[in-house]
Amino acid sequence: MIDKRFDSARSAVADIFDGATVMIGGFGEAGSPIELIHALIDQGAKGLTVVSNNSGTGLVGLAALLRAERVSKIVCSFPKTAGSTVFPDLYRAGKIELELVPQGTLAERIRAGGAGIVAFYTPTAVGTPLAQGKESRVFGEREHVLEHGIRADFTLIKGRTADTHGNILYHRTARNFAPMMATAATVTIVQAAEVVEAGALDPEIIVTPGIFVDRVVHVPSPALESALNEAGASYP
Amino acid sequence: MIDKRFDSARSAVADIFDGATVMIGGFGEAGSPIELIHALIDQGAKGLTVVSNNSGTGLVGLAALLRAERVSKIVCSFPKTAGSTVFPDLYRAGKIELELVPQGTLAERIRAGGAGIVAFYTPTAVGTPLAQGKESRVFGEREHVLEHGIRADFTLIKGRTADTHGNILYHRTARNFAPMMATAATVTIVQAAEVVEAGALDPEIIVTPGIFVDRVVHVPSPALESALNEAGASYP
Amino acid sequence: MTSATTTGWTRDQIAQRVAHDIPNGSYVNLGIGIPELVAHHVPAGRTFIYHTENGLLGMGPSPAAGQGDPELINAGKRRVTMMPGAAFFDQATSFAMIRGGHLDLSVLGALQVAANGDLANWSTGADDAIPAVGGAMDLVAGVKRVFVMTTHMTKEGEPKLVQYCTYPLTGRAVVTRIYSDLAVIDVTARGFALVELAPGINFDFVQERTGAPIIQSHALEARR
Amino acid sequence: MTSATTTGWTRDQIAQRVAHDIPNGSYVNLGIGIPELVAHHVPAGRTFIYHTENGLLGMGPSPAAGQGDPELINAGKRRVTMMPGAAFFDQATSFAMIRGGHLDLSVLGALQVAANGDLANWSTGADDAIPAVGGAMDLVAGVKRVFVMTTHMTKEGEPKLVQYCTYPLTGRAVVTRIYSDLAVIDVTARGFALVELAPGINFDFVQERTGAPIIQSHALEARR
Repeated sequence: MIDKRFDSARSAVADIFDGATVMIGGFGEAGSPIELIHALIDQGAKGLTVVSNNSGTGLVGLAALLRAERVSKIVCSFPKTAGSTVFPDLYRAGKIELELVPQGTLAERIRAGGAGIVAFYTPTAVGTPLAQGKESRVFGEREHVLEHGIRADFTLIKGRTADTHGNILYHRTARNFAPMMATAATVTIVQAAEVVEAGALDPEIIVTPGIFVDRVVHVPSPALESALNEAGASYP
Repeated sequence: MIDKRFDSARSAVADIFDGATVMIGGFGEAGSPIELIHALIDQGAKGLTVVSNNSGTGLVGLAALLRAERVSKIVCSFPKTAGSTVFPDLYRAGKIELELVPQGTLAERIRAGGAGIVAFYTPTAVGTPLAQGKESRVFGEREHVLEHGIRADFTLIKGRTADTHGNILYHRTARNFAPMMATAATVTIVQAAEVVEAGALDPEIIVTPGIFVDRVVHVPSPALESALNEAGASYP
Repeated sequence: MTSATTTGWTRDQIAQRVAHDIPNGSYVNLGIGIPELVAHHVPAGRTFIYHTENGLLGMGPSPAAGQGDPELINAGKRRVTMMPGAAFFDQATSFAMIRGGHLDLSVLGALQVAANGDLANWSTGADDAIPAVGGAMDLVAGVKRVFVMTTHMTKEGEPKLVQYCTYPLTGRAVVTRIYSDLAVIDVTARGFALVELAPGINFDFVQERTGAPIIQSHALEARR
Repeated sequence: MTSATTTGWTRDQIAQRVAHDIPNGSYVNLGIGIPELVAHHVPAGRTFIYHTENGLLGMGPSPAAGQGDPELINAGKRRVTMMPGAAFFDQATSFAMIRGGHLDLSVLGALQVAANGDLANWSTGADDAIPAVGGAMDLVAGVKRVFVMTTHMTKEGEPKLVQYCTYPLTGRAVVTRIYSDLAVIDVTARGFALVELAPGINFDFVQERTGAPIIQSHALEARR
């Protein structure tokens, strides 16, 4: 009998420690695991390194975690979405470190971390400031930069449906970084709008196999960043 | 209007040229595109380099292609399945070159070729004969070998269902190498037991998106290597 | 339109001119902003399949205002729809499409394009700017052809087509062709080369507004 | 059973002893041959999830003879079934599970195991052998713990546990623990170390049949 369900977001994030590296799924609000992030804010861990494509909008979700000054560094491809003021303010004030990574390189570095590929050569960013200080090498007359796999202590992602073994299906473009991030952390925590028994999902259509998932939290009606922001919400 | 259907296996493989590199899906008989391979035998191209996990059994499919002496080199992880006599005979006679690659490294090299990753470092095979002559490098106290992406001129794979845009679903463990091989060739040819119009497949469950597929051939009742062998078949 | 020009193509006409050059069945990634207009001008009889790097192939037009799914969005984080034959996938797969050379065309905006095809379109390098790159560097490194669609000059009247980029690069020698309000210009081994002038625009007018020499004799050949 | 031993564990008893050491909920890859027997001896109250590297997690037992699906097979190319919660995936994902350290345990056969944990299990290096490696090198490089399950000696009466492997390696210093018909033996920083003797087998009997020294004092500690 295998059952990865946790009874709450709070219990699922309880052991995230100060200084941990935490991957957080989402591209904009699509796939952002708001309830897990809010539970992490409540939990209080600080000095975190966050790996996430964006930096959140308004005063909820990822932006709220940043605003609470729990994050000392963010590894990110695009930290200035419209509606994003928290990160820019912290960054200009020197209160947060930014490692800027091209989006595809970020995805591939996370995949590599999860797949046991320690490093790889990519043509992306050659000749640009984002390749400065990186090893480069010519293969077949074309220059490539060496990029390293990334791993994390925890991953927080949002699924549409999960089963008790941790198999996950996603919703449309909310899938984005979640399948890679699920593979790249010591502990992967998923919030899912629907949780079913093992055997209820067709084995042919599972996107993230349960081996990559450690904890499943049922969040039946997940909040959306845009809806919270329109309502003027802030967290906590 | 996009329609990638070809009217026959014969027309789909017509332009495979002498000396081409051809990836062929399948793990054992599961996923082996027998009808496309037989069409390639009829077509006559020779001096091929074949990338495939196994080397076929009996006197049909991949084994028949080898037996017809069309293949000068095979890149393979396990060329000696029970029931495989064609490859061993050719190999001992010095009539075929073998590049032996660990199965996971083979999969990752094909994926890398398709994903524009020119090379990567892996811990697999360090300290073994299969790492001899390869660059190695220590990352974090552990030695890794440098492996290069593989690309091909053509890929031949078998799907369960394809649509006219080339989106593919597979059948159980017949999936194996096909999704990677589809990405790594200039021309990817799929034979599918069922072919449907674009829009008939749920966008959430597509395994190989159509961008990776060039030609779709409808093969309603694909032969199985084991059934052909039990019947004592040989091709041509 | 820039303040420095009074004639030439409108944005929609530029988009139409770009679309004219895209073969049927192409897999296309349209950058955020002005390149998105291309989708409104697909020539009759052609189908383009749009890729959005956040994880959808077969992207359709925006839904009606207030409609749509907040988790069915494009790379600009705006709601979109999907076409028959669409597929969802993760970011590693999406950028495998890009980096692996599977997309036929990327249409991008520009801050500067150099005569050798260098592109700068992600940062002015200003001290107080928040650096943000997204998928731009991956697109220019991986997509088979990169078109730039842009006003010929900045709002301040500076040329965007230059000898050397002064802004931080997105990629080196990556741009294939430039579509501006004044002209269509190829990037060739010998530098910028004219393909076509907008109606009412003459060569000298374009050359004066361009920061590097333009080869004029290329035009007839390129238009074939 | 090798011809050189007349007592000790049967193959099924070895499998039972291996299964005894696997925690509930483990993700396990069983090598082809004798390791497959482990699946028949899962202790009451425990569930193991079996991975087969050709693309299935949640592999179930063989179907009845003549039944099953020729495209639902294991790494040995034999027909299998699937359990509730199973998932199919491609080879890149399957080996990401392996190489990325997501599997808890791999149980493999052996030609030779050295005192430092080196494993040789894919080739005797004979001149006329057809080289074939499959996923063995990936498994030993990536899976968290590698158990070897083997007869203590070859059919010819040679020790399989040796000071140094003479056959081509599958991986360096990868084996965690060895289960033979005679004993359970750990691979430690100081070499082979006894964990447990099979019933009726004494230490000297095992040591005489082993090609490197075995530390005896380790046993009590390791069994805790």
